[in-house]
Amino acid sequence: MSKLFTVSPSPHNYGKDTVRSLMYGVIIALIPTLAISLYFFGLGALIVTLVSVVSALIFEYLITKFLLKKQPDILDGSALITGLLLAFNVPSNLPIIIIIIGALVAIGIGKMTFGGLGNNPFNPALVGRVFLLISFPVQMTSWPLPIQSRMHYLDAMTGATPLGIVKEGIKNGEKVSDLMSQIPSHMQLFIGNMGGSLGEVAGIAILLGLAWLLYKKVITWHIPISMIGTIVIFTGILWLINPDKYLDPLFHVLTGGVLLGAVFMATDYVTSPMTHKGMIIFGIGIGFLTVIIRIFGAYPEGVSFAILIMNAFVPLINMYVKPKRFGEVINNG
Amino acid sequence: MLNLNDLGRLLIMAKKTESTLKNMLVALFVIAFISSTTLGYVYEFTKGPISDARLKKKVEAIKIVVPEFTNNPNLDSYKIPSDMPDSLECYPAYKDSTLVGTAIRTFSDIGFSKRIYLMVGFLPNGTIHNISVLEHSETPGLGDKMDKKKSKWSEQFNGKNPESYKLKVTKDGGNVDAITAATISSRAYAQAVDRAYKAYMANKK
Amino acid sequence: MLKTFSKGGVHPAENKLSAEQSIKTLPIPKTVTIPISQHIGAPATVIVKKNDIVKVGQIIAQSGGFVSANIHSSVSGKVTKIDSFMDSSGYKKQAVVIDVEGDEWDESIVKNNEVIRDCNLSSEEIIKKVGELGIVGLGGATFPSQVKLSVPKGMTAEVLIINGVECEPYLTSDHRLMLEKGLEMLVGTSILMKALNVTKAIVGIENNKKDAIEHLTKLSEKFSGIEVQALKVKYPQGGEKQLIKALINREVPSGGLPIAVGAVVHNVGTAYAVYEAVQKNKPLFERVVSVTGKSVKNPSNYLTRIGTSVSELIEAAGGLPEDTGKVISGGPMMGKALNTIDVPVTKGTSGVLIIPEGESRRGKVSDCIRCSKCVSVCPMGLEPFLLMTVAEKQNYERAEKEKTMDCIECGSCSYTCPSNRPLLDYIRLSKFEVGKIMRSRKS
Amino acid sequence: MSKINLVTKGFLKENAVLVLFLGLCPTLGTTTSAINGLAMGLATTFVLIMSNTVVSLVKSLIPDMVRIPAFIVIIATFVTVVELTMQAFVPELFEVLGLFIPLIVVNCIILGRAEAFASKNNVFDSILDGLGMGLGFAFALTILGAIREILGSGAIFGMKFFSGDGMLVFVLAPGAFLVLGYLIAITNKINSKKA
Amino acid sequence: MSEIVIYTIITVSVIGIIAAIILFFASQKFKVYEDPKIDLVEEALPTANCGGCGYPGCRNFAEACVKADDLSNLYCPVGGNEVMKNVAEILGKNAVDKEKQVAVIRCSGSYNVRSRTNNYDGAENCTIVANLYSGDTGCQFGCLGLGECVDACGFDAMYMDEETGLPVVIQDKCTACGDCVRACPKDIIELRNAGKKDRRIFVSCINEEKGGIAKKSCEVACIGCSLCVKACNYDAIEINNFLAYIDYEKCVLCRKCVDVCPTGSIHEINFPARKIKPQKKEKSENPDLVKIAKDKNSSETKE
Repeated sequence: MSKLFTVSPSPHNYGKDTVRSLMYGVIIALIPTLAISLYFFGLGALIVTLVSVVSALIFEYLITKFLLKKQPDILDGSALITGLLLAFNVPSNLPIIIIIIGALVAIGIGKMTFGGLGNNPFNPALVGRVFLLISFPVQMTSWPLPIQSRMHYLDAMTGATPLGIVKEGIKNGEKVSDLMSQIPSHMQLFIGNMGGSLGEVAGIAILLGLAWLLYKKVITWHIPISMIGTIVIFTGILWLINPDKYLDPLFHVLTGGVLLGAVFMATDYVTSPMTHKGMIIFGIGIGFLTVIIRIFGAYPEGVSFAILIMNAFVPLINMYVKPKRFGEVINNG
Repeated sequence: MLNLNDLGRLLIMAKKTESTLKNMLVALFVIAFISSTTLGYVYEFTKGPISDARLKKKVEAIKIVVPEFTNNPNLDSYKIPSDMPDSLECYPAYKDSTLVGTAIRTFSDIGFSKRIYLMVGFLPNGTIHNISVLEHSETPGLGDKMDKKKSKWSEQFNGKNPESYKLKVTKDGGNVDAITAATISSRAYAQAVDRAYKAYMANKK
Repeated sequence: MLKTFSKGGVHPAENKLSAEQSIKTLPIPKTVTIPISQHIGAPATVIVKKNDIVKVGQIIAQSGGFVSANIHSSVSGKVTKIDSFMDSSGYKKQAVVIDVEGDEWDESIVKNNEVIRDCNLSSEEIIKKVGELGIVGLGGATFPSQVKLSVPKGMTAEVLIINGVECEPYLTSDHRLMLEKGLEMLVGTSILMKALNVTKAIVGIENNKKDAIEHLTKLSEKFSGIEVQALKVKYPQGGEKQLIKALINREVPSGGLPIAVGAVVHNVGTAYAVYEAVQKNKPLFERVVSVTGKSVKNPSNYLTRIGTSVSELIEAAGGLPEDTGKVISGGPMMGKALNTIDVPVTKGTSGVLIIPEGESRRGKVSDCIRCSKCVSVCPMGLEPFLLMTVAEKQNYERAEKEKTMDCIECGSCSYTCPSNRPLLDYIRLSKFEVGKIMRSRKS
Repeated sequence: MSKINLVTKGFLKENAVLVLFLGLCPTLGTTTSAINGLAMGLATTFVLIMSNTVVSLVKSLIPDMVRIPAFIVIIATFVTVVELTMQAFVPELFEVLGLFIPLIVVNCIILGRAEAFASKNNVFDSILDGLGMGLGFAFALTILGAIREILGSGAIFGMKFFSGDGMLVFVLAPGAFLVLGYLIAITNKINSKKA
Repeated sequence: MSEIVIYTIITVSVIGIIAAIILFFASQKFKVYEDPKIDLVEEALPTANCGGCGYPGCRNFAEACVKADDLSNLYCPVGGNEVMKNVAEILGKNAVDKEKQVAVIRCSGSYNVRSRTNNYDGAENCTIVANLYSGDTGCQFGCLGLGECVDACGFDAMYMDEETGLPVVIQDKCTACGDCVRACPKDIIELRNAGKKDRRIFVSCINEEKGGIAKKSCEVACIGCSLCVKACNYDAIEINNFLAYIDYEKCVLCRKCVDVCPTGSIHEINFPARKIKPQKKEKSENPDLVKIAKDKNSSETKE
């Protein structure tokens, strides 16, 4: 026989999804958000995004090659996503050195320490973000004003986020209805005209991304819906009890990165549960923790912490929440 | 009570002592006895230096916050009531029997973590002379800037008279510039100073 | 909304290239090699000797146990060798080689094409005949049919399900059979109903075979109790458990047989074979095989004698293409890759698929990114990623606890994995090892 | 085992913190700066040497059943001595470490060495062992403290070399865990290369 | 002496006495008897927990040793006779001396003597391949070369030879625990007596096919010609299913069978080089064999 056949166990038919195609699906979904942040924050957004993405790629390459001693594949898209998400989670006037530290922590500590793509228990971008938030609280909590600061980078005018304003006000005993006059309307919030991190401002862009991800079947609806649903229900109950002290649910959803977290961060494959039931538990947990942190905690927003905390529970969820086995004997008594 | 012969035999014996009731009692008793004796004597020995060190620290704090004095403020100290159940300690400073200032140990509970203790020095007319932080556990890098060693932030109080200088952070409508990103700590600091001022003025004869 | 099973499943490109090709009869080869183990269960015992002259349909190997089947000669001629030969399993196994001389059929076989509808035999007689004539499940699993028809004590069959799903891509042999031998197939179905003592039968067909659905629906009007049901196209609908779930919405319990929920499933090919056996006395010595593949010149369906070399089938379909990378016996999802094409067609060979070089290799394996796609496509509600990990770590107790034995080896997980992980390879390993452990526990 | 080996093994091969993971509470709690780490390490070293000496001296006198209470009493005595002395003569340091000094009593390193080494070996070896393990502990704590100080406050042994703030996280507890984790990883790497 | 000192002494001493009393009674009450010999035996064992003895771990083996009246059925292959002697001494029982064994690989079908018939493209695991088909060469008995035995070895005593694609046993490290034997899905590896001066002779093939077919798929296969049986004066060689097997209990290492084997499938290990080369040259054509004969002192033996 001149030519040898290939032999392998079945199946002999392979799907078209690859790690790369899934990752680039996410990147495409991030484009509207990037565009809107560039519109509102201009120069700063551009610098922050570029620095973050480039340094994430460089660190990924260096660490894979020289520390893990594997063949680096920096274009598989995962480092690109981490870089983008990190940029989306910081204010647009962050000094370059801090962004680079953030990217190093995200890739180095958040991802590579655990063995690279697929092995990290925590969302790398969020690890970077929370690290920066604790390390550089001053720089990380001064938010440039949208539109006005478009042409400025480090010298931008800053202000507080809507959630920060409200939290401060409530602490001083002011009524929510009075505070609402100081902050943008819901519509403004929806299109992203508010102070905040690059990617967390524009609800509409993130929803576009969500639609794309669902259409392309990159993610399923379970995590975003259960997480946002929990926030709406929980804050809704509080709001109905005392509208003077608590914000309305829609406001909660549109601010403080809830949408960004629900669509892009919590749904990260590696750090979310494997079963649909588990995903729903995960989403509910994040929603619940977010509201707890926002209302009772020290920080005005709590999505990052909530996601990281629930990330830690993922192995436990995977252990105990199993898909319904086919033909499982169910005893109805 | 203790049989010296037994002890001697125990010491010489190379073999491991067996776990009989008598052996256990003797061994544990001897060790406890020697330990406690040692400790008792070390305690006696260090008692003096320890109280000296504590006093020295307090006096040093007082020295910082009031003008030069000649008396021993610790001996002249008295307590005044505050708006909280805990009273404040006052250390009057005299220079040649003239009152040059009073140091008040004050506190605040609204800080980021735990109670903050300050030593505030008032001149007889109520003007703040100087303030030093006695104890705090605020976040390093943020709230701990209230400490003189960390930043010059607290110097803004020096020479101000709270009669005209509102002891509240600017956000709450006062005159105190808060530490960046540490409004809560600044607020607590201002509250503690305010508490001392009010108690001092109320108890001024 | 068409019916389908509820959990998991994938939808690979259908590629039914030979769907329009009517069944042709492959010329009888010069020599055939008939393996004596063409079914699940004990191999048969050879009862012919070297230099014996045999006729078409003559029994050459006797069933070797309860779960076993008789083997009949597919040609007439002289037995030249009884030795081990490579079969599609990749191992050498005992087989009978017969040199063809003419085409002389056993006298008992009715050779005409007339359709006989009525059957006067009792249930026991039918089952006996099915067993004697070596009928096995033709869907691929080759489970001896008489075993399936003998309902265990304490259980009753309520419904017969005829599997016309053919959910594997490329394969079209069942499709063509339903179109061309629909009537015979339905008669076979009614015989099976009689054997099982049931009054209801459902023929499940996926919706990509609209002509077959139409044709059979029309024919089934003449039969009482037979219903044709169109199903949504989704792999692996042809799996027994999935088909039962899709058609009558019952779940076969884990580790149980379909009869536990009152269902018996037979393939359309089997129904046709049963018809031929019962009404025409014809043993199972030939079957329809699809020869297909993107680079094959004439993808077609051949009525082939058992024991014909696969190479002859390929030759008839236009020869082995230049860029052949892989030759598969069966469909692309569950079929077996062959390491040589000099292996005989057996009762379980539903198709020969030739995959070009470019598509034959798996992609580079990378780390699991925990995307959970394997979990969501698993029709059995298992967690393939976990089963692979525990198999790699040789933690077979855990694998058993995670129900590795429930796996139906449909390959949906490996198909869908974006990291190209050999999930099914390792699950199969764990099934093998867990099976060993379970057997040792029993004894 | 050679005498030198007894002392050096505490640094890398059997480092209490980085290899055996003992005494993590003071390790994480006190190492906000290099000097604090060093002081805590030296205090522990002192207690370790003394308790090893005494335990080794009295090892054959103590019945098995009461050995743990006996060891604890011995250790507690030395810790209290250290505590009182520090309070009397270096009150500044005591202010920082005060909370952790009593914890030395239940530091597993000390009881662990008493149980695993001193109660089975002669006095001289026990002293060397105490010295080695103690210095290794001090070494680990100093390194940890130094890294946290450099990254967290831009200073080393209190000397600032970088104006402005460092990365706060390193001064806080999470930073302690992070740095400790990486130090453990590096130690493992070095040890596995040697082996 | 101040009051504080006295109080300290009294309280601490009383606590000490009370503790001693409580501990004494507790120790009387909750004493659990475990044979101290188990610990002693366990200490004497190599504690590799390899399972070579047939017990799940060294502790279980130690327990079994203590319980057993007779040690003849218990053997720690890793520790060998020496360890068993120590164990026997601890327990005051008699140990049975067993010959040292070593794993040998009964396949020498390297790449150059065994032609490929297909390309395998699947998971790199011998058992998976064995369940799929007979391997990527014509010999359905031979080594699959994916190194499951090497992975199973807990003593680093095996490695895969890149050139031949076959596993190699490092004799000095091999403890004959049998993990590789259990791991091999093709049953190629066998534990054999190490032999005098570590010299061994064995048939390095397990192909049970007829001579012609075997020879076709692998140049160094045993073809069942029975020349060796005739050559052997000690009835040590048997042929079943066209395959010769040398009984290591009967073999006296005379090397006659090696000389007559036409395919070179009988291997000799650790023998000194021959003075006179065998007349028929092709007998020792196998390059592996020549190499082995040359480095007689080498501890790594290709088998």
